[in-house]
Amino acid sequence: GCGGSSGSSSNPSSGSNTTTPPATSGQSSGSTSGQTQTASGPSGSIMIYTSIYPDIINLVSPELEKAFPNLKVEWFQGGTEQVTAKMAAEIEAGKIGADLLMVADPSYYVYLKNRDLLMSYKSENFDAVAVDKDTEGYAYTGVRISNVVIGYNTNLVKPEEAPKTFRELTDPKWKDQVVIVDPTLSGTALVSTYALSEKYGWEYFEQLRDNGAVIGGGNSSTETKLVTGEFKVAVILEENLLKVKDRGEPVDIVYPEDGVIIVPSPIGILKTTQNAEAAKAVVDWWLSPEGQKAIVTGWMHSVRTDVESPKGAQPLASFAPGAMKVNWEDLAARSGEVKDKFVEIMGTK
Amino acid sequence: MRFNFDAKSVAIALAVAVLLVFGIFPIALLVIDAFIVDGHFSLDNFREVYVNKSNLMAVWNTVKASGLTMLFSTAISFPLAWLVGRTDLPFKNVFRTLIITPYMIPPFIGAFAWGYLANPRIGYLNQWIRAVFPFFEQGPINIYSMNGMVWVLVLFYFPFSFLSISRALEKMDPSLEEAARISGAGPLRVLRNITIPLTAPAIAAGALLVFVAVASAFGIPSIIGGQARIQVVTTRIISYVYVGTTEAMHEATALAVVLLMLSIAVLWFSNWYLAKREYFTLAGKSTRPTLVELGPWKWPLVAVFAIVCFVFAILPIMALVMTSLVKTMGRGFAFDNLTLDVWRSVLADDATWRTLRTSLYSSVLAATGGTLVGLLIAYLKVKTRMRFRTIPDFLATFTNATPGIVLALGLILAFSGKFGLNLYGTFWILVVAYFVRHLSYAVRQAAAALEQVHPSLEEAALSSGASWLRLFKDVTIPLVGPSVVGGWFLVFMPSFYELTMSVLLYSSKATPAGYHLYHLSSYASPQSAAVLSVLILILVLIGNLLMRWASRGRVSL
Amino acid sequence: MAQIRFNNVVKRFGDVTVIPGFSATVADGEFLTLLGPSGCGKTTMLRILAGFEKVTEGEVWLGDKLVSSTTTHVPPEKRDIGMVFQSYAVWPHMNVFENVAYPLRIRRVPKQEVQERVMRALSIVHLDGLEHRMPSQLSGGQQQRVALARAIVAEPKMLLLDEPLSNLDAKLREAMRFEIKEIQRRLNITVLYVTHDQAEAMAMSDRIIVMNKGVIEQEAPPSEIYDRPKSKFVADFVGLVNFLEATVVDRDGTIRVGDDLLLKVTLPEGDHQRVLAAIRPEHVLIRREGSGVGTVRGTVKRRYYLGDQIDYFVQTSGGEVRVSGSPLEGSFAEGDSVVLHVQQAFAFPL
Amino acid sequence: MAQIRFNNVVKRFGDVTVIPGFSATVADGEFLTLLGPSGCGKTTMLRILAGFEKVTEGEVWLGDKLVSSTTTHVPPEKRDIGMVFQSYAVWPHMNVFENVAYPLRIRRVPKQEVQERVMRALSIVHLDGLEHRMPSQLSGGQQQRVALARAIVAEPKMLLLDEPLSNLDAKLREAMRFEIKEIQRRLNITVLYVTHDQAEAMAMSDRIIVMNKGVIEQEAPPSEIYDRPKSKFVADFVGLVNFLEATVVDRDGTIRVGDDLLLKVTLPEGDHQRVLAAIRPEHVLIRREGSGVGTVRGTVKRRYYLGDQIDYFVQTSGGEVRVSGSPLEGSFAEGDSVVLHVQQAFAFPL
Ligand SMILES: Nc1ncnc2c1ncn2[C@@H]1O[C@H](COP(=O)(O)OP(=O)(O)OP(=O)(O)O)[C@@H](O)[C@H]1O
Ligand SMILES: Nc1ncnc2c1ncn2[C@@H]1O[C@H](COP(=O)(O)OP(=O)(O)OP(=O)(O)O)[C@@H](O)[C@H]1O
Ligand SMILES: [Fe+3]
Ligand SMILES: [Mg+2]
Ligand SMILES: [Mg+2]
Repeated sequence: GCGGSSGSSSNPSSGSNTTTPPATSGQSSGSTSGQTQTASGPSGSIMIYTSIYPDIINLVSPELEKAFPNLKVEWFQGGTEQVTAKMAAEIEAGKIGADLLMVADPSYYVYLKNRDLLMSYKSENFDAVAVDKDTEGYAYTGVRISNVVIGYNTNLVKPEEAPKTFRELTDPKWKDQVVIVDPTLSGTALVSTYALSEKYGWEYFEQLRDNGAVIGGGNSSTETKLVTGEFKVAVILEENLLKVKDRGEPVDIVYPEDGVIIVPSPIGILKTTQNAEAAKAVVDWWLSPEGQKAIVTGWMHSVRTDVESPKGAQPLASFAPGAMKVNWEDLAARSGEVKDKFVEIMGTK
Repeated sequence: MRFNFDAKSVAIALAVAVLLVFGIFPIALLVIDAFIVDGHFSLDNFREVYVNKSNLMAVWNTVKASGLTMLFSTAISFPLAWLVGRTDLPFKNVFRTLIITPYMIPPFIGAFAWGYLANPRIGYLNQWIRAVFPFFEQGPINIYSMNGMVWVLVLFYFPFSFLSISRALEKMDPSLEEAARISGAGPLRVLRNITIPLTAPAIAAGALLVFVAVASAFGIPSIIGGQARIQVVTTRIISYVYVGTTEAMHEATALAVVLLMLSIAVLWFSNWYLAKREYFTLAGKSTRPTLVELGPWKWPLVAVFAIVCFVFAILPIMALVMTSLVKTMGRGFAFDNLTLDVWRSVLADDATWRTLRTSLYSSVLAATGGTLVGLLIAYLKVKTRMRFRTIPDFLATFTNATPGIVLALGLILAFSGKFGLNLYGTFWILVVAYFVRHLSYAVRQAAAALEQVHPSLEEAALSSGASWLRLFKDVTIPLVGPSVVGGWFLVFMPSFYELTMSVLLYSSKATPAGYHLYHLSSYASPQSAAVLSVLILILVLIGNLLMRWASRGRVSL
Repeated sequence: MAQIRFNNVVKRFGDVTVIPGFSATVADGEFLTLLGPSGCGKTTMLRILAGFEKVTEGEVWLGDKLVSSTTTHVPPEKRDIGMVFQSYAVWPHMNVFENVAYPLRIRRVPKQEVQERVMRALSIVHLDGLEHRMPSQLSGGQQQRVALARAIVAEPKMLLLDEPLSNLDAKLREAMRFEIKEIQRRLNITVLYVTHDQAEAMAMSDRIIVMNKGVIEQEAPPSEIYDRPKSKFVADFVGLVNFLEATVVDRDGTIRVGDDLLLKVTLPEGDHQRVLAAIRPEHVLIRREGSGVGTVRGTVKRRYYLGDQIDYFVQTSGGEVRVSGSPLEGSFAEGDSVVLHVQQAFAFPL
Repeated sequence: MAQIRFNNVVKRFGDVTVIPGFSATVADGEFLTLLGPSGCGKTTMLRILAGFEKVTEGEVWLGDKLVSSTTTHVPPEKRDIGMVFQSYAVWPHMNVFENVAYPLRIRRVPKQEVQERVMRALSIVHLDGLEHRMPSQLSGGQQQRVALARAIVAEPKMLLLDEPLSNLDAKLREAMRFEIKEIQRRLNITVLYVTHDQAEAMAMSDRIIVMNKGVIEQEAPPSEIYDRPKSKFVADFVGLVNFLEATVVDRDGTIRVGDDLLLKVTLPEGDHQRVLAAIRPEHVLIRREGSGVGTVRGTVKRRYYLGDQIDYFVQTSGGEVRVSGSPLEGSFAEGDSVVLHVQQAFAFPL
C-alpha cells in the first residue's frame, strides 16, 4: 500500500474518544496546542491525498507537526484528476492508500459517498463552515473555496472595457481573444462548464467557439496565455489570477455579474482508514481558523466567515449570493456526458 | 525436442518473464476488467467508447498525426543520419549530439517552448518575422494547427529514427555500396537501391517507434492539439480517466485498445516487409571504412546542418532560457525585465536536487534493465529460430503503445499487493513503470542492429568454446554496441523526465524530477519549469561528455 | 577422443535437399579432406559437425557421444573444435591480438601464457607485428590468417578448416600447409579440411572424401583417389583427365580409341561394347616418334606455357587430348606433328 | 579507350605507407595480372584504379583522361569498370537475378534484354537455376560466382578482378578462366587481375606485375617472369625454387654448389665471389645414375605424392634440393640414393 496506513495498527490513542482541536484560539499558529496535547495527541501516520498546492503543504507541514507531534503526516499531491484516477485504481485494487482526501471537485465526494467509501464524521468545526457540506451523512465538508471568474490582461484591456459577464464573451468584441480551461483536464473547469451549460445551454459554448474562443489546457497553461498576452481574456480560477497578479503580472479579475462559479472543495475521511482518530483530528485542524489561514495564503477563500479573504480578492459574501447554482449530485452523475458534449462542440471547427 | 536448460534459453525466458510480469500483466488486468460490466462479460464499455463520434474523430486524428510525424521524421532523419554517419562532414560529432537535444527536453515543456516561439500573436518567431515583413498582421506561423502539432511532434520524436539509422549506416560494409558504384550507379542511385534498402530494418525500427510513441504521447497533443481543437486518442483517454470513476477507467482502457491495435498493425506490417529480405551488412570479412567525400558540398552542407540544428535545438532552448530570465512574463523579454531569481530559486531548492537524484537512479535502472531485456527480446526475435519468437516483441510494443496514464493505473492494480507483489508506493514502482513504458525503444534499436550482423560472427565465438553468455557479452553486444547505447539513451531520457506516470506513482519517499517539473509548471510558474528542463538538458549533455571522455570516444551519443 | 561418425546424415533447407544421406567415419588423429564441386555441401557438413546446423535426419557421434540427431544437439561450444570459416568471421570490433586471444580467454588461460601463445600463433601465420591492427586495416589474406591463428591457438581436439588458405599466395599457402600438418602431428588432432586445391588435398590428407551433390562418390587415401578413381566423376574432378570414347577390342582389357590408339585398361564390370577411356595428361609422354600399343599420332593444336610445365592440346583420330610436357623435354610448336605415348589409362562405362 | 597509366602513385593509410610509389602502364585490351604476397598492396591498387581510394600522391590516367590525382577524382561510376571484390560484396537484400541485373538496370537496358543477358551471364558462371535464391542461401563459391557474373554482365571497358576464383574448385576455376579470357578477347577489354594461383596467372596474362611491399619487382610477360626472374624475390615467389649457396669457379659462369655440383649460369652483374644458385624443382631430373656437369649425388629424405607428380626432398652436399618427378618415370623411396641432373639454373647475388 501507499504507506498511508502502514504505521497505524499501533495507535495508542485509539481508545480516546474526545479529541481536542489542536488550535482553538485562532490567533497564533498552534502555540498552545503544542504544550497541552503532546502526550495524548494522535499518533502513527496518516496519508492525505490532495490537490492543494505544494506551497500550502510546505506551509502547513510544520504547523501540523507542532500540533500533532506524534503523528507522521504524509502527502500525495497532484491535480484533482490525477488524485481521483489514482483513487479509482486503488479502489479497483482494493487497497486505498489515502486516509484523508482533499480534492477540488465536490461531485467526486458525492460519487464516493454513493459508493459508501466515506466515513461519517461531524467535525466540531462543522457548524462554522458556511458553504456546501453534507448535512445528512456528514461524509464530507467544504474546506476551501475556489472560484471560476474572468481574468483579463491589463496591458491589452482597460478596466472599463473588461467584460462584465460570461455571457458577454460571445460578443464579437472578444473575437479570438478568449481562452478557457479544458474541463477534461480540470475538475473546476468541469464545474464551470456544467454550470454555464446549465445556465445558458450548450449553445453558449457553440457561440463561444464560433467567436474564436480557444481551449488553453489546464489552469496553469491558460494562465500563462493570459499573462503573456497571447489572449486578452480568460475564464479561469480566481486563485491563479490572484497569485500572478501578486507577482506583478499584468492581470486583473472580474467577478462576473451573471454569477461567479463557486467550487467549495471538500475534505473527507475514507472509510478504509486505519487511523480514524488522527484523520478526524486533522480534519478538525483544517477547519479551524488556523488551517483556514493556510488556505487563504494559497489564494483560496476560507469556508469560514471568520477568516479573511485572500489578498486582492473580493470577499466571498460580495459575490456568493449571485453565484451560479450547481447541483453536485447531477454533476456527479453526468460528468462524462458533460465532457463529451464539450469535446464534441469545441473539438470541431 | 528436448528442452535445453542452456544459458541462452534461460536468459531469454527471464527477459520474457520480466516483460510478462511487469508489462503485460498490468495491462491485461485492465483490459480484462474492461470486458466486465457488473460482473459479467460484456462489450458495453467498448460499444460505449467506439460509437462516440468524438472518439472516432480522435482515432482518425491520431492516425493522421502519427502517420505524418512518422513520414516526416524518417524523411528528415535519413539525410541527416547519412551526413553524420557516412560522410566527411566537419563537426559531425557536435551535430550528432545537437540534433537530438530536443529529445532531452520534456515534450510538454518543449511544446510550451514552441508555443512561446510560434503562437500566432506574440510568438517570438512571429514577432521577428513581422518586424521584417510588416505586411503580416498575425502569424504567419500558427503552431496551433495540425501542421504545427506535427512539426513539434517531429522535432521531439525524430531522434528515434535518427539514432537507429545513423548507427546502421556506420556499421554497414562499404563494399556493398562500392559494388553499386562500380556497376555504374551514381551516389543517389546507390542510396536508393542499396543503402536505403539495406538499412530498412533501422528505418522501419525508427518509423515504428515514432508512430507508436506519437500515438501514445499526451504532452504535445494536449498542449498544442487542445488549442488547435484537435482531439487525439490520448486526450480522449485522459478525459475518461479524469472522470475518476472505475467505470470511466474501464472506458479509458477500452479506448486505449485501439492504440494497441494500431501498433500491432504497424509492427506487423514492418515485420512482414522486413521478412522478405536479408540484411547482413556486417560480415566476417572486414573492408575498409570509407567516408563519402563531400568535396565542394562540404561547407554548404555544414551551413544547412547548422541551420537545422539551430531550428531544432537552439531555438526552443533559447525560448526556454529567455522565458526563465524574465521578471514578469507579461512584459516579455526586455532588458529591464531580466532576473536570475527564478534560476536562483530552482537551483537553491532542495527538492530540485532530491528529485533529480531519484530520477537519475530510477531511470538509470530502467534504462539498463530495459536495454538488457530489450536486447534479449530482440535477440530472440532476430537470431533464434524458436517458435513464437516475435511475440515478445509485439508485447513490448503493447506496453509502449499503452498511454502512460493507463499503464500507471494498471501498475497500481497489479502491484499494490493484491497479487503478492507490493511495489506500489516504493521507489521500485517508478523503475518498473519507466522500464515497461519505454522497453520497446531498446527492443527496436537492438533488433535493427542485430539484423545487420552475419551469423558467422557469433558462430566463430561458439567454435572458440565461448558459452552463449560469453558470446553475448564479448561479441554480440559489442557488435551492436552503438545501437545499444542509443537504445539506452532512448529509454533513459524519457524516464528521466517522465511525468504522466510519475505523478500517479510517486511517493514522498521517491519523488522523481518529472513530478517536480509538473509541480513547478502547474503550481509555481512555467519559468521555473523551463529552468528545470534546461538544467536537465545541461546535466545530460555533461553526462554524455563525461561518458565520451571516459570511454575514449567509444560510448557516446 | 575425436573419432567422428556420421550416421546417414540428411540435411534439408526448406524444400532443398542439400545432403541426401551422408555416412562416414573419421579416425582419431586423422586428416580428412572433403573435396567436391562448389555447392556440393562441404561447408554444410562442417557446419553440421560443428553444431551450427541441426541434422534433418541421422546422427553425428564424437567418440562415443551422440552430439547431433533429431532429438539431441550438443551446442558448438561444448564440442572443443577450432574452425576457420569460409567467410573468415573475424570480429571487426577486436584487434588482431584480441581476435586470436579469444579462445584462450574463454579457456581462462593465464594472461602471461595468452600473450605467449597468441604471439606464437601469429608468428606461425606470419602476422608478427600486426597484432594491434583492426581487421578493417588488414588485407584479405591477412584476415584469413587471423582466422587461422584463432582456430589453432587453443589447440582444440578437432580442427575444421573451410578453405582456410584460399586467399593466400602459393608460398604462404605452402608454409601454412606445413604448419597445419605440424600441429596436427604434434597434438594428434583430427582435422576436417575443405579445399579446392588438389595439390593441397593430396599432400596433406590421410584420406579424401570426394562428394558430389551431397553424396559420397569415393572415400580413400589420396593416391587411390587419384590412381584408382571409382567413377568418372572422381576421375574428372580430381586432377585433369581426357575422356575419349573407345571400343572394347578384347575382353582382357584392350580397347581402341579412334582409329589407332590401343590401350590396356581394367574394364569396368558388365558387358560393355563401348567404354569411356580416361587418360590423365601427365600419363602421356609427348614425343616426335614412336609406335605400338599406347601410341597415337597427332598434331599440336594449342600450347600453353605454365612455367613449370607446358600444356599441349593434341588432335588425334580419337579426339583432342590434353598433355602436360616438361619444359625440359624440349618444346613443340602449334602445328607440330607428334606421337603420344599413353602410359596409363582407366575405363568407365559410357 | 581503356589504356591505364599509373604515374608514381603513392598511398598511405595514416602512418602506414602501403604503396611507396607505383608506376605502370596497361595497354588497351591487355590482360595484366598483379602477383604478390598477401598484404603487398594488390587490392589497394585495384581500389585506387576503381576510384574507391584516393591517391596520396601521383596520378592515374585512363586513356587521355586524368582520373585520379591529389586534386582530381573521377567517381567510380564514371569509370565504366566491372569489378569482383575480394569480399564478393554480393547484396544480401537482392536475389541472384537482381544482383546480376543491377549494372544493366543502371544502364537502362530494356527489360527483355536484361532477362536474356542475366541468364547468359549466370550460365557462364554455371549458376543456371539459382536465379531466385537469396545470397544467404548460396555456398561460398556460388556467391563468388554471382559477383563474377555481376562484374561481366554489362561488358564494361575494364574488368578488375580481385581473386575472383579463389573459392572455386579446380574444374570450375578452369572453366571460369576460359570464360573470362573469352570475354576479354571478344570485347577487347582491359583486365586487371589479382590472383594467388600461379598457373592462373601464367595461363591467362599477357603481362604480369610482381609486387612486393607496394613496389614493382618485375613487370614482364609470364614466360619471362618465370624463366628470367629479375630478382631473388621474383624467382622465389613465382614457382618453386631451391636456393643454394655457391662459389664462383669461373667468370664465364661456372659455379659450384657444395662439394661437387657444377652449374653453368648467367652470373649477376658485379664481382661476386659467392652467389646464390636458384634451381627450380622441375628443372631437375631425378635418376639412379649419372655424372658430369650439373649432376650431384644425394639421398631422398622425404617424398610427397601429389597425384600428377611426386615431390622429393633430396639431401646433397650443397643442401637439400626439392625435385619434382613424374609418376611415369618410376618412383624412388625415402632413403634411396639418387643422382640429380640439374638442367637449368639462375644465379643471384648473395
Ligand atoms: N587502414 C589501414 N591502415 C593501415 N594499414 C592498412 C590499412 N588498410 C590496409 N592496410 C595495409 O595495406 C597493405 C595492403 O593491403 P591490400 O589489401 O592492398 O593487400 P593485398 O595485396 O590485396 O593482400 P591480399 O592478397 O592478402 O588480399 C596490407 O599490408 C594492409 O595491412
Ligand atoms: N538456406 C538455403 N536454402 C537453400 N539452399 C541452400 C541454403 N543454404 C545452402 N544451400 C545450398 O546448399 C548447397 C551446399 O552448400 P555448401 O555451402 O555446403 O556448399 P560448399 O560445398 O561449401 O560449396 P563452396 O565450395 O562453393 O563453398 C549449395 O548448393 C547451396 O546453394
Ligand atoms: Fe483542478
Ligand atoms: Mg563452402
Ligand atoms: Mg587483397
